[in-house]
Amino acid sequence: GQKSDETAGSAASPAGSAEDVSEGKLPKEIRIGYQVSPNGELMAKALGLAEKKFPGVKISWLKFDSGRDVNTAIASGSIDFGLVGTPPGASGIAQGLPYQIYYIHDVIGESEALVVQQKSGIQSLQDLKGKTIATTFGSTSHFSLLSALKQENIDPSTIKIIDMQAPDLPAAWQRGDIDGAYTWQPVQSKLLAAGGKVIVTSKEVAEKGALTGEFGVVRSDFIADYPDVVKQYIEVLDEGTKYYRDHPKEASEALSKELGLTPEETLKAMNEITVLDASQQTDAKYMGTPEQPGAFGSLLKATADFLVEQKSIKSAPDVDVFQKAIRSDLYTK
Amino acid sequence: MAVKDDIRSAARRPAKESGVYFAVSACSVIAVLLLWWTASRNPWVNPLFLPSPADVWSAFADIAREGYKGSTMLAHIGASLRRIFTALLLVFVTAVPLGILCGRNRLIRAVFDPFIEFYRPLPPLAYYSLLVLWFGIQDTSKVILLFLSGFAPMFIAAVYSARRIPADRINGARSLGANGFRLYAFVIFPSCLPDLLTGLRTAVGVTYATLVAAEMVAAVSGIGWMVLDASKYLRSDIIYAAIIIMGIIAILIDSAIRLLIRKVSPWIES
Amino acid sequence: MAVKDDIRSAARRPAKESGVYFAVSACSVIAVLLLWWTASRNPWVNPLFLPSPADVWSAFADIAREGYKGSTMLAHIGASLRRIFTALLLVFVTAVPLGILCGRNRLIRAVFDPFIEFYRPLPPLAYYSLLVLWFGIQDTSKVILLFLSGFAPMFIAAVYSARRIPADRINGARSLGANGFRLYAFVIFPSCLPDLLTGLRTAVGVTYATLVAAEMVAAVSGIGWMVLDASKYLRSDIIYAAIIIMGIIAILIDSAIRLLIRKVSPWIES
Amino acid sequence: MCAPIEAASAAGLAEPVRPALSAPPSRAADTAGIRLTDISLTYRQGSSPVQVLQGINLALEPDEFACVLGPSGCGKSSLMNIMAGYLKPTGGSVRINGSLHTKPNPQVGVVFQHANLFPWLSIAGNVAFGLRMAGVPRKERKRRAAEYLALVGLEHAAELLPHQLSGGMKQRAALARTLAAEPSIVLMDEPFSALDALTRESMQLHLRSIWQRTRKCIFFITHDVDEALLLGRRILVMQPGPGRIVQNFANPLFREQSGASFDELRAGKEFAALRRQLIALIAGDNTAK
Amino acid sequence: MCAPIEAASAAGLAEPVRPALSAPPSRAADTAGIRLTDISLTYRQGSSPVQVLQGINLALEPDEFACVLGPSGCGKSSLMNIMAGYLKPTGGSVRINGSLHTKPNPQVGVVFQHANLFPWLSIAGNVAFGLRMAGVPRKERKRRAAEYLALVGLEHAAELLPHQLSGGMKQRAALARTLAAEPSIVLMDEPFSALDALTRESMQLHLRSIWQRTRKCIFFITHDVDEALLLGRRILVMQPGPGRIVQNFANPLFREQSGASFDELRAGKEFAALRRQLIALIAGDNTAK
Ligand SMILES: Nc1ncnc2c1ncn2[C@@H]1O[C@H](COP(=O)(O)OP(=O)(O)OP(=O)(O)O)[C@@H](O)[C@H]1O
Ligand SMILES: Nc1ncnc2c1ncn2[C@@H]1O[C@H](COP(=O)(O)OP(=O)(O)OP(=O)(O)O)[C@@H](O)[C@H]1O
Ligand SMILES: [Mg+2]
Ligand SMILES: [Mg+2]
Repeated sequence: GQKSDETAGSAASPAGSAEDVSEGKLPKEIRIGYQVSPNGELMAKALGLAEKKFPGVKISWLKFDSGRDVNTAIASGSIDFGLVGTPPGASGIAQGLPYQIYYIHDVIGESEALVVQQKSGIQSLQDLKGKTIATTFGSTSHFSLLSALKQENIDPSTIKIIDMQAPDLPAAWQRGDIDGAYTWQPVQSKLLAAGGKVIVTSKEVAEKGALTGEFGVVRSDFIADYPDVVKQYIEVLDEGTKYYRDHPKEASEALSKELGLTPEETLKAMNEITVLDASQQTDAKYMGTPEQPGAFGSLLKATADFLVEQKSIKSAPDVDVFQKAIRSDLYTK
Repeated sequence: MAVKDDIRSAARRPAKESGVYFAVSACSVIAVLLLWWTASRNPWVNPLFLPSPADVWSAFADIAREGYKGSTMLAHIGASLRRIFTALLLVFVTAVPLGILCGRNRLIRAVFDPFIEFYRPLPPLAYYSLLVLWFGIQDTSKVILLFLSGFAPMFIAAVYSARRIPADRINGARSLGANGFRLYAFVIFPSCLPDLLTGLRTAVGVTYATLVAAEMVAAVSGIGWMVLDASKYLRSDIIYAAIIIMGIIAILIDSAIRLLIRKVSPWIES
Repeated sequence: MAVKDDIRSAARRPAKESGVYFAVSACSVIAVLLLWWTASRNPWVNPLFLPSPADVWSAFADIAREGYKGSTMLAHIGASLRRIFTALLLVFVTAVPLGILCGRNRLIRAVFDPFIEFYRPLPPLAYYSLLVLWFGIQDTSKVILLFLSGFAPMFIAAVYSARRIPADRINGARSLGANGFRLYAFVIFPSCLPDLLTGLRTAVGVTYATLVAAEMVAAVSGIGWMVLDASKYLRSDIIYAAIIIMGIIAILIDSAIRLLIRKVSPWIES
Repeated sequence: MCAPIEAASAAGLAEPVRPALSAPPSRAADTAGIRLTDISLTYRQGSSPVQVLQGINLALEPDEFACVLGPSGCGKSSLMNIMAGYLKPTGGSVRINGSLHTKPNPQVGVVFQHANLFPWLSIAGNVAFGLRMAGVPRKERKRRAAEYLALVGLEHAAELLPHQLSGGMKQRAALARTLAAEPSIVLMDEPFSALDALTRESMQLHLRSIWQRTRKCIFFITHDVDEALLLGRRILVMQPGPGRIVQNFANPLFREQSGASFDELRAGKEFAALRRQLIALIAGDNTAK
Repeated sequence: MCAPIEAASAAGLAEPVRPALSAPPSRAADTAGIRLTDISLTYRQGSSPVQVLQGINLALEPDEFACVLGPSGCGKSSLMNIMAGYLKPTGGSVRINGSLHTKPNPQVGVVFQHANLFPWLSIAGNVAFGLRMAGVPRKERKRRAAEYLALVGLEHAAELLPHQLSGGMKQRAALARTLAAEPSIVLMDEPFSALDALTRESMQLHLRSIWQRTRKCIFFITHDVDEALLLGRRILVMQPGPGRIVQNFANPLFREQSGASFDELRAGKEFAALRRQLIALIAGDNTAK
């Protein structure tokens, strides 16, 4: 199902609808779909930076639990900005969802990991055979888990991999229903505290070639109508990221409420991911420039191919479809 | 030879006896509460699994006083009820006329029947993601989900009630000069009304049962969302409190409709 | 003066006419399919929102041939049906005796009534996380969720059916020497059976409607999980295919129960 | 007027089945009253059609009180449904006061076996229903409803709901409702058969006195031979296979001014003889036993 | 045996209300048949108790056929329910064949207004039900059920389900079912009142001939004075407020060998007179009008 962004976008009901594109025009409302992930966007939300940047514009923050819901919301035209992980993002672009990538928020490091029960006796990925491992299907963790298995040449069908939402994990863990879980913060910390042990982290998986991260997408119609607003929002995120890096202590306190963790735990979680500021976006490792596309496009292509292999999506388009969705041009002055 | 006309007394329920049964019910509720209390004091019961009644009460008091995540308790309840009642209103104004028409005319019924029969048993969650795709994440898709869940029972009640109007009643009305729209307005609709209200009870039940599902995607308000959010953080005390609130609201709504039924159709024993 | 005994012919339905209505229904289904087909060919309709019938068919064929994520289609259907039927079996063996007892004895009813009335309207998703806490993520909690959703309608049908047995029938049976257990086994239970089966129909419906919710947590099989999983990747074609499969299964189950009702109680017009 | 058939006065009534009259009674003007011409009716039962009525000819005067007897299933109700306009006959025509009658119409009132009142309307509201449909203003409606309630002796029950009434009261209210629409013809399908014996007798008295006052044309179906003999000025007997009118005679027991009470009528020798013969006829013996 | 009260033979029947008999009839052995002593019954209606029966004394011989008349609500059904053991009297006792009777019991058979058959059992199965409860082996059961089906003329319908039968057939099956349990007493509460007039008459004939053959003690409640006069060997009249037996007399029209047909009975002068008086009595006039 290939579709150009234009045709797909017009089917969605546009909210900040298009008249003619004029410089500096502002929408009435900006709807931001965020996820609770300790990065610059959450920081910006906690500090109210967007509200400051766009006085007179209504800023609606809508919380999402998964990239799947963000995809659905953008497809239905319900939000303008969204944050997705690489697998749902790749699948969204592959399926022609009407959005484009304007920002890479973070690269996942140790914040996602395979945690197993100490008493289960699992020492390595090879010991997983016949065990029950939970993860959230379609998420970055799911992708990393399957990638890790592939890297070690383990047949996933020898393991009982079950689909659970992260918040449901601690209870199943306590009851001993699962031997392990590949998941993110804050749940990961809870599992570790309850007798867990890390087997492999997304950082290690990424080093072997299966990088995961979270990036921002913007509805195609919206960026067509308000390219300046997107640029200004990038500034907001940059500001948030800078504060996040420069004032980790204050940042952890501000974020701890959203995350539902203590400031100390928050700080730990913050250290486990790599957040990117605006200047890093055009790095060859990430977006690259319009002339010299970075590695992110091929990463998404590889992720999409993997999803095809998993039979989650029907087909993956060529890499230039992904490249086209990456709006590195926003960063060229 | 005079036959005495007996004007039957409408109510003949023994009022005293029902008091006994009420007492028994009250006792059994108290017994279960006591059991709960004892069990939750037992050290080997994980408070995560079974918070004590005191915990639940304090969670409730907390929510009532300070609200839950940005809205007061009444606002949460109000958000849910607004969604439910909007959906029910839509259900009533669409399912009732369509159902009555289908009940009176087999051809029209034959047109709509296959779709109703097909979608009726579908789990609402199965098509919820399609609704969100089509109607967005705002209240629209939530209300439509609730509407769809309530439509089928209301429609079926309307069809059934229109079908079971005795032929004699319709014929009698026609012989008294009623026909066309006036037959529907003055005879068929009032004949159906008690059944329609009973159908409404069912529809409310089904809609209510779908509430939590409807508040699953992108909500930040509503009592259903509260349960889901609390369960994300394993706040059993809040889950219990919210469940109890939900149960009480449901019983209140149901009693209200029952009262309405009794008021509207005093000749029906319910 | 001989009065002719008329042995009424059991079936007097005009068979021909129903053919006409069937044809009308078929036409309206075909019309909607055509509309779907035309709409989905329209360039401005996003296939994500409305995949073409051909896409849905090929998704269906694909699943039928190669299965979905590790299990064959039949295995998915089987997993769901196994959960549903286990739950319904449990419902039948518990709700029916308890309901009949409560129907015959107001004291017993007074003991159980408040709990049933309270939990009946609760959305199953509201307490699902508690069930998962208590019973784990395996099939147990799924079956219990389905059981709880089906229990209330079955129980209520049993109470109602036991209450509405005509007093004369019970009295007559007692005068013929039936009492105690034999009264229940030979008179009360068979009297209730048609209503119980109708209640079973409702219970199946409610249970089925809860299926997707039940397969939300920690499942990797089941037709409900398939819908959820497909909606994660916005695979509308699979969602449609799975919904159609679900609808057909539901209609088949319902028809089977209706057939059973007609078989068991030929004297009831349904 | 159709002369009482010879047999009716003695025991020979049921002997030769007389064909139904094919010429209208002489006294009735061609236009007034009911006139059925060659009515036939065929039901489709499953795949095979069943002839329920055949060649029914009947003319009733505008002030007739005709009681219809016949075994169950002989088509009495079907015939009445045709006269009321609920059912289209397969053949033949119905004329009411000269004009063709095809749809239900306030000209032709109907009273059913079950009172069939609208349970959501008060008794007064029920009685006024036909007037409301006819667009009579509220005040006038009220006045006339009260009048008809008085006629059936239900003044005191005007504000009650139907479910608060006994069976006999309900049936009287139904009668008032039908009469209030001022039909020229009243069709009644076993109106008293759901009542107990005592109430029934009192209703019969009521009906007779109402007829004496209003002089409507009444077509009264009953299973009860006594009832037919006590009430009818004319008696019709139907037989099935296919349903047709096999007897149509003036009731010799009928007294215009009802000098005789029902008990006196019952006690007469003629009553017993007629009763026996009618029962035999209905039971299907064409020869009296 | 209780002599027919003087008034019964002529017009004076209803004049002085005779108190119910307080001594048992002389011919009945103290032990056989039914004996009610000082039965009273109070219902709680809402908060206030309502006395429905008071001081009922009655003795019926083992081969009695007693018809009970009385206005609606006078307590006929309540009395029967007490005799059947369905209802505990507030005071007094019921003795059946000498022993105290408190619970329903195959000794006392009951036939209801609606045939009340078990719809899931075949007619034969229904008739054999009592025998099955008594533990009679299957083969014997079958034989005896067939016997009783023959008694009511339903041999050909044995394998049908109740819903396939007409009203009259159902009621006969119900009678067979009750008789098959071989009770010594049969209580019947308006068993024919839901039937149409013709079926009803045929059922009355059936019942009379069955009684003549089996000679059970029958307690037969009816609303229909004709029915009581045609069937009863003894006639009881009840009146309400509180319910009591105000007349208890041997039916002067009763003929042991039923030489006279119902029609002959009906035609007699005595019949009309008795009928009129009973109706007046039931309608609440203690003096004949
Ligand atoms: N809707 C129908 N479809 C097919 N046959 C019908 C229908 N209604 C009535 N009949 C048949 O037509 C015949 C006449 O029925 P009808 O009700 O007119 O008889 P009836 O004389 O009123 O009987 P009863 O005295 O029992 O009321 C019966 O054999 C009946 O089975
Ligand atoms: N369960 C009950 N509770 C309270 N009052 C009752 C109950 N059953 C009957 N009654 C009252 O007892 C009185 C006698 O009722 P019963 O049914 O015995 O009369 P009946 O003579 O059989 O009347 P019918 O001829 O209408 O059958 C009536 O006034 C009735 O209202
Ligand atoms: Mg009829
Ligand atoms: Mg009674």
